[in-house]
Amino acid sequence: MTTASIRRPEPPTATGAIIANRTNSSHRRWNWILLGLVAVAGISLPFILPAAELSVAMRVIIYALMGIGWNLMSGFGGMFSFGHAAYFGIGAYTTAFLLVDVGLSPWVGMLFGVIFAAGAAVGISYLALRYKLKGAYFALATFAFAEMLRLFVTGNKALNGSVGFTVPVIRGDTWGMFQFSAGSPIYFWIGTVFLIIALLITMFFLRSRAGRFTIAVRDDEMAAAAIGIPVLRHKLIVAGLSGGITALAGTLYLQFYMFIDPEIAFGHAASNNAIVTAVVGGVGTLWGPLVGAIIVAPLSDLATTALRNAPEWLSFLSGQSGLDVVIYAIILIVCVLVLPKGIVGTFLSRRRK
Amino acid sequence: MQALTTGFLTGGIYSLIAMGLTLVYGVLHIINFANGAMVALAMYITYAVVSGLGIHPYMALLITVPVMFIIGALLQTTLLNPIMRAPIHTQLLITIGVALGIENILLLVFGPNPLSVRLPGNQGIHFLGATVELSRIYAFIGALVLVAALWVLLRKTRIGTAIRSVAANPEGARLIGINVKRIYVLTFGLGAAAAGAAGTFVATFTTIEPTAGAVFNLTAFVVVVLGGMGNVPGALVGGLIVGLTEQLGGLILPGQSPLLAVFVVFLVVLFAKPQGIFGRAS
Amino acid sequence: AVTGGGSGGGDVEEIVIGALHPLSGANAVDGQQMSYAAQMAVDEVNDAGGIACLDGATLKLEAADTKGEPETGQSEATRLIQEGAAALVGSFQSGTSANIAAVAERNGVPFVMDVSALDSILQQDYTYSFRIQPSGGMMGERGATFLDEIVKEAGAEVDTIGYLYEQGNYGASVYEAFAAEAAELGMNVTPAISYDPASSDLSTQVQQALAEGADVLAVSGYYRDGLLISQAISSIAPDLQAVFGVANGGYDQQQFTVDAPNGGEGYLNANYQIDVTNERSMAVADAFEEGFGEPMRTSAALTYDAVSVIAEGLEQGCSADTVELRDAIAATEYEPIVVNDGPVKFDKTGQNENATVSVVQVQGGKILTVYPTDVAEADFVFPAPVK
Amino acid sequence: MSLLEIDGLSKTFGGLQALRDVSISVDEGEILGVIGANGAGKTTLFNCITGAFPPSAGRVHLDGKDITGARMHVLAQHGLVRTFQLMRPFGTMTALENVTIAVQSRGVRPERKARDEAMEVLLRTGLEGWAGNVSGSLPTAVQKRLELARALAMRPRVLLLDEVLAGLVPAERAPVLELLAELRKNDGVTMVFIEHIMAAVRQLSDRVVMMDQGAVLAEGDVDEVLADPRVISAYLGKEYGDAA
Amino acid sequence: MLLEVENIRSGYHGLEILHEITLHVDPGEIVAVVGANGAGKSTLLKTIVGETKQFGGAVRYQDKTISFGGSHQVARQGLMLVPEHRALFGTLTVEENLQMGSWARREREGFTEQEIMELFPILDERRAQYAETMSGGQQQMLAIARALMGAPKLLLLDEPSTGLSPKLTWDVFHAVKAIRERGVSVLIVEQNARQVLDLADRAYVLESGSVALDGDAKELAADERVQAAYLGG
Ligand SMILES: Nc1ncnc2c1ncn2[C@@H]1O[C@H](COP(=O)(O)OP(=O)(O)OP(=O)(O)O)[C@@H](O)[C@H]1O
Ligand SMILES: Nc1ncnc2c1ncn2[C@@H]1O[C@H](COP(=O)(O)OP(=O)(O)OP(=O)(O)O)[C@@H](O)[C@H]1O
Ligand SMILES: [Mg+2]
Ligand SMILES: [Mg+2]
Repeated sequence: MTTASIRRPEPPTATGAIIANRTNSSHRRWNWILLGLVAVAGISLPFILPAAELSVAMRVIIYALMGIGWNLMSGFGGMFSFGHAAYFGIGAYTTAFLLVDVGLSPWVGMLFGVIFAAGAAVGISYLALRYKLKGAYFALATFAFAEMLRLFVTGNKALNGSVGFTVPVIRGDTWGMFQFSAGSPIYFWIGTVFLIIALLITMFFLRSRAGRFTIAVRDDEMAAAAIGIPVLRHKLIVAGLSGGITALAGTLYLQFYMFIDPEIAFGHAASNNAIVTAVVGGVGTLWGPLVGAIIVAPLSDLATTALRNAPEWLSFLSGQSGLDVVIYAIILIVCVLVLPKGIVGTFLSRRRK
Repeated sequence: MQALTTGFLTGGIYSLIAMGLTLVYGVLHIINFANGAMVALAMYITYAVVSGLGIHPYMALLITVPVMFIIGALLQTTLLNPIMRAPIHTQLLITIGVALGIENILLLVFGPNPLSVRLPGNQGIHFLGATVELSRIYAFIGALVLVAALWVLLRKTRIGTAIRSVAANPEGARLIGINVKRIYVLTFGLGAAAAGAAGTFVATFTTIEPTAGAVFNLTAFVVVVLGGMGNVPGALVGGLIVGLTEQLGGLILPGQSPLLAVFVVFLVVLFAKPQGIFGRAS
Repeated sequence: AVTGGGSGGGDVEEIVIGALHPLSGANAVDGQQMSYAAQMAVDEVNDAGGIACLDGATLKLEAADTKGEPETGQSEATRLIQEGAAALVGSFQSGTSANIAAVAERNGVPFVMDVSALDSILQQDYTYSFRIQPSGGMMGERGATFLDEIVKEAGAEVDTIGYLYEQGNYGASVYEAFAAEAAELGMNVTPAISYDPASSDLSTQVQQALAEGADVLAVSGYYRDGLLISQAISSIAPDLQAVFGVANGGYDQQQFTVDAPNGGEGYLNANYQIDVTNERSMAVADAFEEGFGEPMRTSAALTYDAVSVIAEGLEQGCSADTVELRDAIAATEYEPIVVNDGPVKFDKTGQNENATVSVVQVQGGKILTVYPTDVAEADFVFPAPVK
Repeated sequence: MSLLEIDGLSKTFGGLQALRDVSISVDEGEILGVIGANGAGKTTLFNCITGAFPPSAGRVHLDGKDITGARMHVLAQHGLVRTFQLMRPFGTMTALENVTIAVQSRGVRPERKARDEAMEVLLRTGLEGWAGNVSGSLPTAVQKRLELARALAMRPRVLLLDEVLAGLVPAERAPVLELLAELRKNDGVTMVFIEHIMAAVRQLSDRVVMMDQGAVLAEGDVDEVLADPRVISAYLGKEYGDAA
Repeated sequence: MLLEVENIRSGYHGLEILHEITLHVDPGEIVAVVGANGAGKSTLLKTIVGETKQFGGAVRYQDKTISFGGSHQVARQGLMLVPEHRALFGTLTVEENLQMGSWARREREGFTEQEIMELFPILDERRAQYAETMSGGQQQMLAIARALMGAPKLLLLDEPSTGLSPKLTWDVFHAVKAIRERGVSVLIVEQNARQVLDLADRAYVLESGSVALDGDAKELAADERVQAAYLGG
């Protein structure tokens, strides 16, 4: 018989609480530093990048906004949305309709777009939650709403049916109409501002009481309700925020590409992009969607360019249409297989050790 | 009448395509976005076999089904087994990647021209005041046979019970000696084989393009949810509902896409019975 | 605005033309043909000594894949312009073209559309966009006129036309123009049924369209749905004088005669076509088939024309400066290889005002131009009941 | 007038009748033990009282107010708080955050104040050493106590405890029992607790309700109920009777 | 020796929970493991069957080494774990659950279905019922019965009495005795130290991932340190 004494279970670190607080505040400091970096990059990038790459940089911003939006609802809110195209589309279409048919400035349109999208997100989520849809069922319900919107807009004459909207071209830069000459860095700067706003919203939300409550709800709904947290309300708040931010991406898309149609706006490719961005970067992390966007958005261009300028021994590959998409798909799959928690997610969990 | 008959037969086709999807979801809890692409792949295999060997299209089933089974099994082994514990969106992303990959590899190999497979002796016949093509009736019968086969497999055989055990509780299955990963591989293989059978049947009356399967993706999702995810006979009924709704919806809402009616029905059912028509409340 | 090409002087050695087509995705069949045709046109100019008035400057084609997506079209267009393209051609899908047109406009680079039917692209007061093919509206209108003429010449009688069109903007615009013109000509278009081109069975719609005892069934759609319709028709075996495609994307494809029941025998289609009576056209088509391995589609012929128009503009304006090139193209007259009412000539919106359609018919497994008579290679058969 | 009044409560799941016409009343400051075989409907009773799902029939009154079917979070705000049989921590948060959230949901601001109060609750439940650990990977016993701590942070008037002792070794049970006794004494908290551990039931409860197949089979003084032959045959087993 | 655990170390996500544990089970023995919550009892059982990763040491069953990920293979060798949360096939019927239990049976001798039904008569009555609709106690019976269908040589039970009514607890302990009488060895983890020490031949006391005490079960039950920590109250 061994003779060790009998002890009660002891915590591994008696000073756990203090450590928790310290990491928390060091996290916060890092967030501000990174945000500053984003701002600096946003201002300076147009001076560094060749003009042709600016449209890729724009795509990074648009993807990042969609990813941040999706991540709020699905990563922090725990509601897996497979239909974020709905909010992206509402943002773009509201702006386009108000601009082309009513003559309102896109800034105003953007405001309405954000409001409508937030409203739609709240409404759709309310219906889906009211009827207790969960997991894959919730996902497919949101998917169905996005599809319905797409079909509705496609069949709707007042919204130009399948033709969509083209933003009237104005020569020169006009802040009022949110239009600048092609290749103007101002687009990118505005995008950067949107991005920073979205990141700030996420940061402050996560730090706020409402944000904490939302995370509690995500971790365990029933337990959250048991300590007096109104579950539905917090889910709807985060869904609304998510929809609004995604709508920003819609407006930005419209003003930059100057064209929108039902397939682009409400097609499942838009939903997929939001998910891909967040998953590659790290679901449920503040910086995941941005990092994901930086990887994913240029990926298909990189694949295409790589093939266009293929080295001699691979030149038989160039000009094979579809190959670039295959490469894109392979990179995507490898990314997810190697880092199932996403880039930021993996980084954080490594550091935690 | 025509709408009813067509709706019924189209519904059969939808359930044929949704069968693999529902099986994979039921056991692996993966939303397989690549199901449509796998159907397209099977269509191309059918084409290659029929035009290469000159055999009857339905004989191609002897090749598409096992080949698709192997492809599915390989996909599961290499891509999905490593991330079975990951959250649902991570798995979804893999299947999106697979879908893109398959469709574009088909484009690379077969080129963009639409191809077709002719069913000898295919003709329209009159049936209850409507006209239908034989190939669609065969496809419908194919759907019935497939449902029956899968049902017998899952309900009446030992391996089928093992598959359902894994669906119910993988850990428990492992602890009593079932090789869970192998069951996953088997199931995804079966799902792909079902997509293979669907591809061959559908190939006889539609044009074969890389995206030919993806057009069914939306409807297949709806069918699966209506029938209750993971419920094989449910997929048949779900398919029929969608087929009929689509045809009748086209009559009721001309000018709007008939799919709109389908989605309306979809949401109504989803809200009324969140687990699908046959879903058991758990 | 960024200017492409060189400085506009005569010292240019290589002039870049950007070609934007869907080389992958659902319409890659056409896209790949079109890209090849563009290269052919460029090679021809270069082989003939380049642009003479620019000291034999050669053309260089930069082909890009739009994937059929407007935003890819846009970013690729931007890239091509940034890389110095003096002009753009493209792009097949109307949505993508609309997007490229906006880019071209904002950058002040001429954009010549080969295929893209959407009327509204040129209704934005753009000055840098041009279109070779007839717009959807023009095709619908001509379709009705030609059908009426064929019926009259054949001495047949057509009262009721059932109409099936895909629900997208292309189908709808063609149908509307057709119906308006048909009404003027005293034909009843009823009922008109729109359908989702992604459907997997269209027998219900076909049956509906025939419900009022149509004499002729008119169809505006793409290849896949067109084929489904032909299959439904053959299984229903209605009592029709003819099936008449209006700007139909399927009924003039060689593949259709392989895929359709009974080889699609007798199907008519009013669409833009290669001019088979023109020797130069046929030489180009033959060369194409030899080089590419497939018969040349009209979409590719239109690309060939679009690139040639740009070459012509370079020659006429004697400048690779984009603004001057735009003016030169606007003033150009060019003899196309597609059926046209005279030379290609752009009106002030940029539309080729002489664009027109011709009617083809499947006869003995071949697709033959049958109307108007001056460009026809065979006589039309009417009535032409299909089985 | 009793504080919590349960009147004719019934609940069916599909064909299964999980509660049949259950009537119980609990006085202010009382501790009521609920025992019963597995599947007797004890947890379901809690679920129906706290609004996890609506009862099929019957009423629940708290302090004379009808709270039947009221939502769980509203009830929690009114001081009707429960714990869960299977622990439900907010798994991505630390123990301290778990409790802080509960304090905050009572409206305590600013965060610093809420955290200080949460820390006090952790001290009281002996969890101070675990404060900084992520709750999802805490040992079962610690999670169990955290469950209790979170409920206490709500400053409940009525506390519904679902097997808080299950899974604790005897040495660990004592401090929890002490804590509960003290809660009643100092804070006047009314408690209803489900428990399979008879020693604890004897020690803590003023009164016991025995449930069987959804219905109340016996009710009354602890010793009386535990000696009831029906209770012995349906729940305790004859070995227990022999041993006792 | 049927099972030999030698200096095993294991845990989760790189965090070591078990520190160099050594124990063994001989044929025909009931061995108990008691310990406070979080001591690592469940981790120990999971590590033995290969559900949880070993960081070091070795587990040998019938002289063959068991490694991580091998749980379905060890089950085929007759080493079966009934986990803490039972892991039943909720959407399958009782009968199907039992049928699946014999998946890994092979040629081994063991309980027949009939004998199992005699042991747990309630299961015979509920053959067609879905497992998930059974009450907690019935589920525990089913989980043990399912494992017995696989004709195990060594059965690992993780807290079979947690959450069970006193009556059902007795029933389960009776069943364990009956199982041993058929020559099956049992390694049982329990909170219910009094009863399990009564039942077992030998026992180990686990603390914070290490073996603090071990020896004859009756002697341990008499040890005052054990009494204070596990038998009091
Ligand atoms: N959500 C539900 N859906 C269907 N049946 C349920 C549900 N919740 C509980 N039941 C059933 O109701 C009955 C009572 O369950 P309950 O959880 O209340 O038992 P309990 O007395 O708490 O048992 P235990 O002591 O094992 O925790 C059981 O038969 C259970 O299967
Ligand atoms: N899946 C897991 N991931 C991370 N840590 C875990 C996991 N499972 C258990 N642990 C941790 O390992 C330690 C030992 O847990 P284990 O479940 O083995 O204890 P136990 O002795 O069985 O306790 P109990 O009596 O509560 O069942 C605990 O600190 C627990 O938090
Ligand atoms: Mg309970
Ligand atoms: Mg344990």
